Amino acid sequence: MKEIKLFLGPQHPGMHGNASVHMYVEGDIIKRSYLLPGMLHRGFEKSMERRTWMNNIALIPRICVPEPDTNEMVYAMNIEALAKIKVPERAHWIRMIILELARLSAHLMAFGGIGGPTGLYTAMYWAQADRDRILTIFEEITGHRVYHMYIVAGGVRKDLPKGIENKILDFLNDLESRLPEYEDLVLNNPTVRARTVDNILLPAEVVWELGVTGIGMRSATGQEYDIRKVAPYARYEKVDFKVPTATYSDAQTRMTLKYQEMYQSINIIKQAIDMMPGGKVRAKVADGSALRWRVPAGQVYSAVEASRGEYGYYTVSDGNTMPYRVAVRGASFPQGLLGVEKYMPGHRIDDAPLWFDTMGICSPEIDR
Amino acid sequence: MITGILTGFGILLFAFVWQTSLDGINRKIVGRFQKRIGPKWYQQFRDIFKALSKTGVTHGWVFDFGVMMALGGIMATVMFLPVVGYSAFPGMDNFFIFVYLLAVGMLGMAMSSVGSGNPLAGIGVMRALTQMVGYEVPFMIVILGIIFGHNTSSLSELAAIQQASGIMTWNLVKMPIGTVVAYISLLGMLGKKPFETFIAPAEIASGPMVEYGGKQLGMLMIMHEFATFIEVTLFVTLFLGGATTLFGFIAKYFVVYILASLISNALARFKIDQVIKFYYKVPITLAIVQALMVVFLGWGV
Amino acid sequence: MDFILSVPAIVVGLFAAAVLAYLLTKANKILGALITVLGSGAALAAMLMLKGDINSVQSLGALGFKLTDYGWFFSVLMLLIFFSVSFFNLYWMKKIIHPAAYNFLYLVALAGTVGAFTAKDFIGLFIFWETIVWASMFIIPFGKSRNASVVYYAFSAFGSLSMLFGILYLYSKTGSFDIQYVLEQASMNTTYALVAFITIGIAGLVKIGVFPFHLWLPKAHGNAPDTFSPILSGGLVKAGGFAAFLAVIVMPSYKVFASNALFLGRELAMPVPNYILVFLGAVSIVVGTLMAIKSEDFKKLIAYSSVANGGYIIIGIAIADSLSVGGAFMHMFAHALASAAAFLSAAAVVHRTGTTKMSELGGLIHRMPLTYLVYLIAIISMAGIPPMSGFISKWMLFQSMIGKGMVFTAAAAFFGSIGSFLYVFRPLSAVFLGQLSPKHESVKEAPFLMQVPMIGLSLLTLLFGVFPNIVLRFISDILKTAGLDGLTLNGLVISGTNGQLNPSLVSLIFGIGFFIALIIFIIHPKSRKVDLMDTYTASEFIYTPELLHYSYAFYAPFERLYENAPSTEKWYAALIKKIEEAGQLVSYTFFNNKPRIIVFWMVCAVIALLWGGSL
Amino acid sequence: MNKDIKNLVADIKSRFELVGEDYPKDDQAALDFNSRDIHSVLAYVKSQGFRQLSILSCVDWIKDNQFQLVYIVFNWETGIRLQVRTRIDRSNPKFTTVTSIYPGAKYYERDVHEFFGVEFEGNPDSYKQLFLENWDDMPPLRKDFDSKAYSDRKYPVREYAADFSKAGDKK
Amino acid sequence: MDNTVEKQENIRKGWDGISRFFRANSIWMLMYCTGCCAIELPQAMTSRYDMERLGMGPMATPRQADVLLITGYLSLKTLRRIIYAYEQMSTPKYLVAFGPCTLNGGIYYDSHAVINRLDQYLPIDVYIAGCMPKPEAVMNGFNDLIGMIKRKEANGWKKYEQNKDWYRKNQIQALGELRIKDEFHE
Repeated sequence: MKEIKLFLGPQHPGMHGNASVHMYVEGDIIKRSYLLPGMLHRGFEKSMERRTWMNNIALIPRICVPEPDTNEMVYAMNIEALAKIKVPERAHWIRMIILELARLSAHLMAFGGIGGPTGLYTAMYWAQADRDRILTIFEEITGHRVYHMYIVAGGVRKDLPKGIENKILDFLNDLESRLPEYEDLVLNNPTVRARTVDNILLPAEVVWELGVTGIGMRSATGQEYDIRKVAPYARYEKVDFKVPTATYSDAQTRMTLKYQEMYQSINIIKQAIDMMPGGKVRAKVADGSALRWRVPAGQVYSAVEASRGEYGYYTVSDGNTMPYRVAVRGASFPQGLLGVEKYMPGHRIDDAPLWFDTMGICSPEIDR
Repeated sequence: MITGILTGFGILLFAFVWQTSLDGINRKIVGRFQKRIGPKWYQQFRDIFKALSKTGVTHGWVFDFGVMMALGGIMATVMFLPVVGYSAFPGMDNFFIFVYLLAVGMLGMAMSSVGSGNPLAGIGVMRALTQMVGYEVPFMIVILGIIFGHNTSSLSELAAIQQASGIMTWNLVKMPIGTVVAYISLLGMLGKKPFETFIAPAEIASGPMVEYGGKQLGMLMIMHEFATFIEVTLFVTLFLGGATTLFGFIAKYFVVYILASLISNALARFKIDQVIKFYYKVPITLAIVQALMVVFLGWGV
Repeated sequence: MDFILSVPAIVVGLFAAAVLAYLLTKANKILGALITVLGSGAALAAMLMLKGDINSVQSLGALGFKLTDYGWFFSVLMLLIFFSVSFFNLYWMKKIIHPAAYNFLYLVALAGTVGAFTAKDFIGLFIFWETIVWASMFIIPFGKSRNASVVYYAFSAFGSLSMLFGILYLYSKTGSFDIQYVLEQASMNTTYALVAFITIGIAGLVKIGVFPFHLWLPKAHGNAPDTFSPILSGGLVKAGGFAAFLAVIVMPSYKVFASNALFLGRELAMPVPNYILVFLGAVSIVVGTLMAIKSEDFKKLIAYSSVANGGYIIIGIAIADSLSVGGAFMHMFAHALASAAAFLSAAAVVHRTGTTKMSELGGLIHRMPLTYLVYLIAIISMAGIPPMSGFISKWMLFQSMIGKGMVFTAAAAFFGSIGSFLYVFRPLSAVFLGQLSPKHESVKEAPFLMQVPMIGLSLLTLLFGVFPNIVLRFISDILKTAGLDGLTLNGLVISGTNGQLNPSLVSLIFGIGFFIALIIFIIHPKSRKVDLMDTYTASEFIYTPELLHYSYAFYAPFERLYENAPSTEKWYAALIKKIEEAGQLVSYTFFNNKPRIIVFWMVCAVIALLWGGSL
Repeated sequence: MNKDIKNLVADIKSRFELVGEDYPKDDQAALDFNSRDIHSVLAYVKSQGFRQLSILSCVDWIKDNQFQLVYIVFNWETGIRLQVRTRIDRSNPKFTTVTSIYPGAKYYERDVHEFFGVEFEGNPDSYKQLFLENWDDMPPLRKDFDSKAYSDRKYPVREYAADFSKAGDKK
Repeated sequence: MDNTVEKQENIRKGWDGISRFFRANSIWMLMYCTGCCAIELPQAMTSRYDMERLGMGPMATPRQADVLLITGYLSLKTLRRIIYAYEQMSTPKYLVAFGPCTLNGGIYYDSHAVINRLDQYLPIDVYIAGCMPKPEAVMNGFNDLIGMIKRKEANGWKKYEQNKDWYRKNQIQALGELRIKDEFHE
């Protein structure tokens, strides 16, 4: 038979997360492929309907593992929109710091993650080591390294601990001085360039067809299509930052944008720490016990710019103590499912993990 | 004859102990490179013996037979190697024996892994063989120059010729282009990045090794240590003048191997056709230039 | 000298056996096939007994026979191959369209080969040469394709005509047909020598399938009846080596053309005409290797590998020192055994499964382990890996190439040698290893009588790999009578220009290594036997074995690198098209039937005659 | 409220029959349409710059015996988000695919089909299972599906011998 | 006859002792991120904790791996594949379960897609607590595993062999069929 069937995942070193790409290969060219998701399906949307508004705060970060704070943010934004709560000013700035730190950690992970598919494991080790320091900062702020449950409806759970600003700044300065090393190790590495330049293209038409967002979209269209700019939340309109863009999207471009965004995140956090006002950090959502909150009826969708693109929740409340329905838009849903089916064929099996990696696909947010 | 075979056993034992320890040290050095502490220096021994002690699976007789052929072929090759002046069969350490006897081991491993029925193993073997076409031809052309220049293909004689007057008679100095080419080929032989295509865990989940576990894996690990020993020793003997003392040998070997490993850890992996293109552009041209220089101009003889 | 045991008797006997086989096959197919076995076996036995009569001269009517030592060597090799393959005829009687004609032609071809190798004069040589060509030309269409036969004949006719031209030209100048005498005379005169060299050389090149005449090989070998492919590849192709040997060594062209040409201040290692041969050999190594890597058909792949190996033989003969010619002889011997064995195992696979498409096969090792082992030994020899005989010949050739400092030729040879790992491994992997297709679930091992020759050839390959000096001693004698130095053989050791080889020692050490590995294997815990489908699939589930069998476009990344390279196939296709057009023009003018081939060679002959006249 | 949004809604109102409207956020409008209008509405808003379908979701209004399909589209130029909503019958949930307008809807439709049982005619693969495997019950996100009961029925739970908070874990 | 069996048994025992020493200090884990707890594994592997000090490292395929890490909740789809992977592993093999989800379902106790008790389906040698376990906890768990291997207590795989029917019954009860055969898996 001409075709053979190969699997990329679920148990495969080239697969981040737990999903399976079924590839029909002829020679070494992928002829057909599709993603078999659902290995991480936990029925979040159902479980959330069974928990109170407050209980859900513990549940939602677990939807997306590398960058859980975006979940908390959109969930809080939805409740705030439904209940018409005004969030204290300081909380906005703290949220921004947290979100950008989370973006940094996710970008570091993804940027170092290129080490998996290309075999440059050193990048992976270095990046993970730096990411570890962000997690330590998170631990100090929120009490947990990965799942923070920190951004809650009405603000943030508690104020920043004293002196954390300096620690964050120290880390940022340190990271900023180290980033050029990453550039030398990864972006300017001739062997990495041999794999990534002019490889795994993502033209603008495909972006629009699939509905790809995030770095994929910005790298192809050349526009600042970033929710932080287009529909700002928190206080992104008040800080000064650039959105790196490009008009030719190959694997190298997307990696470069990721790298440049790290600088921007550092920039944003520094400004935020600088400009952050004092005051309260949490507004009351409703009276009485938090477990018996009732959120006014309504249907609202909120989205934030996660490291991989538009991350949104659609929340329906019928005025009860529990959400009536929550739908999650994973940022990598379009490229992960339709993209793999339509645009992975034609690539070589050597490039399949790289395709999966540089398209920014994260299986837990697809599966929910 | 019997003494020869016993010497061969001695070389085998030395090769195993030294290369396996060095692999452990190498893992430690790589760990430092990656900002870690790394394992103990004898970790590689533990891994090998652990693998041997496990109950693996077998996919039929060729799966086992190939492994034995691989290890047997490689051990036979090691027994021919001249190390620090010791040679099991003086005069018989012909360069071509190493190239082709090494191939027995490779063939055995390829056969066994494809015998597992896993397509990834097939792809891995395909890549390994394709890569072999890439690195072997420039390497052989350089060796042609050396053999032609010194008029002998015996490794111990080649080493002796180079030891004549210190570092200046090393082929490293006399044929620098060839040395560079051979070192690039050595990276390919050792399967170091960027020429790691046939292992490529992220792409084909470790290629030929995909189905091995238990004693078969342990034996292949031993085989890998021996193969590394042969390849690095060949380089040391052919270009760095071999060694007259154990310490000299170990020092040269260490430098060659650790340098390869460090290069490997700062680079990503090529795709297989990029490997071929790479080898057939620069190294093969340089190799031919070097060989022509030796053959027609008499430089470096 | 007893006529019963002599060369003419063998030839006549074989012709008689051919007629007998024809008649008997009409009555009983198996009986007829048995005659081919017995006839070739008897001839082999007779020829082996004739070893003491080397250099005897006999005549049969007008035809003279002289049993030279190289003639004996080639005859024995041929007879061995024919005898081995004839066992397969027993099983192929049902599959071949005209079994009677097949058996008849089979023995006629054998008689032709023996005759050609032992002919005393050129007329005999040419007649027998043509006998081979015609006999095999009629056999080839019994397989898959008539077209293959046409291609084969076209190329062969070119070679034959070239040889005929040479013979007649030399006759007109020397007045004799006697091979020895004519070549001696020719070697006195550079012009005669050049004509002899070119004409007989071309005949040899065509026969051995060296670039640019390699095209017929895969066509004919791939499409011939499965039993005849090993004959073509293992046997008849080597006749080209014989012709090349005549042209280069017997008439010592390397002495005749010896010049003091300089290149980059260094004296050339050999005369220019020999360089051309070496160049053609090197090109055919590369082309054959690349094409073999690309082949999707089991038999075509082995056929292309024959092209590459033909390149080694030609290079060996053309370098013309004792080590290289000895290597070429050894290579002919080793490759004949190995390629015949490989084709026989292909035939066994066809016998059981009915296909040679590699992508449709797979996992046959679990059903045909012996065929697998035979193929394994054959490819180890073809790839030149110890302890098989192919290693010895390649070692000798490399020694000689490096000794002469032939950088580019050696590069091609190295490429071919490493490339051979690629193409020989592919059938191993695609046909024998991997997943067993469900449709071949009930396949059985080849029948016993097929196993006999396969095992025989494998054992010989192994034997001459471990103790090559048995053959090399005889080859050394051939070299000495041909005026070259003998090989340096001490006991079990072969000495080259820059090194020594003790194949027995290598084999012994390999055996010891294997034994140690076996011990390591045995003392450790026993493995669990699992099914072939119980394999790593990234923990996903799959149930179709074919989808897990990697065989199609095996070297896809490598093939892509030269898919747009210039190809001789395309050149010939264009040429044929042009000839067809010209032929149509001619046929419109002169004939009513299709004469494209004849016209082409007529044109060639005319050109050649004009050219010859001006010499 | 955003001025652009007002103009847009007025424009849409002039073209299509609007069943209901809501403005949950400054830059967001939720518009209800009859199910027959959805395709033309989506095609129209796409031509107005809403080039991205962020998500297609479904809400199970079990009391009304209706499914509500929600198409959330986004305009990257203006930052305006629309919820285009419609209700379909719950007892025979069928709708037509919008993949011709938003190709990216293909897998969202499969998702909705899998979790709610809404069939999308014209989407060739919509009937295939995607996230679940060997699912043997009603589509799980319907309101009448009790996941706890399903879980208890199917997966054994750990029984604790004692009240672990007081007695501690007995070894 | 009996004598040789006894001899073999003795050899096997002696061999066992030696091999346990190696096994304890060379644990290869299967690269299988079954759930969210896997996100802390890279941290445990990198500079701060450096798992390789314990001789642990990731391995590509189940055949080579010694330990299967169940990093968190298991959806049915994953459980099916985990069982397949576990059965493909070479013995002795160990199983380390992360987080409360493997213990009692954890936060997903009421989910329709996530199993509640992993020990019903596979034998577990070590549980590591925490949602998700911090790298310290992970390292500690591995240290425990090493201790257990040394003390001959990590016998989950033997338990699995002995009680295969019971495990099989539970697996089939949850999964319907052990190996899925549908249009995606031809």
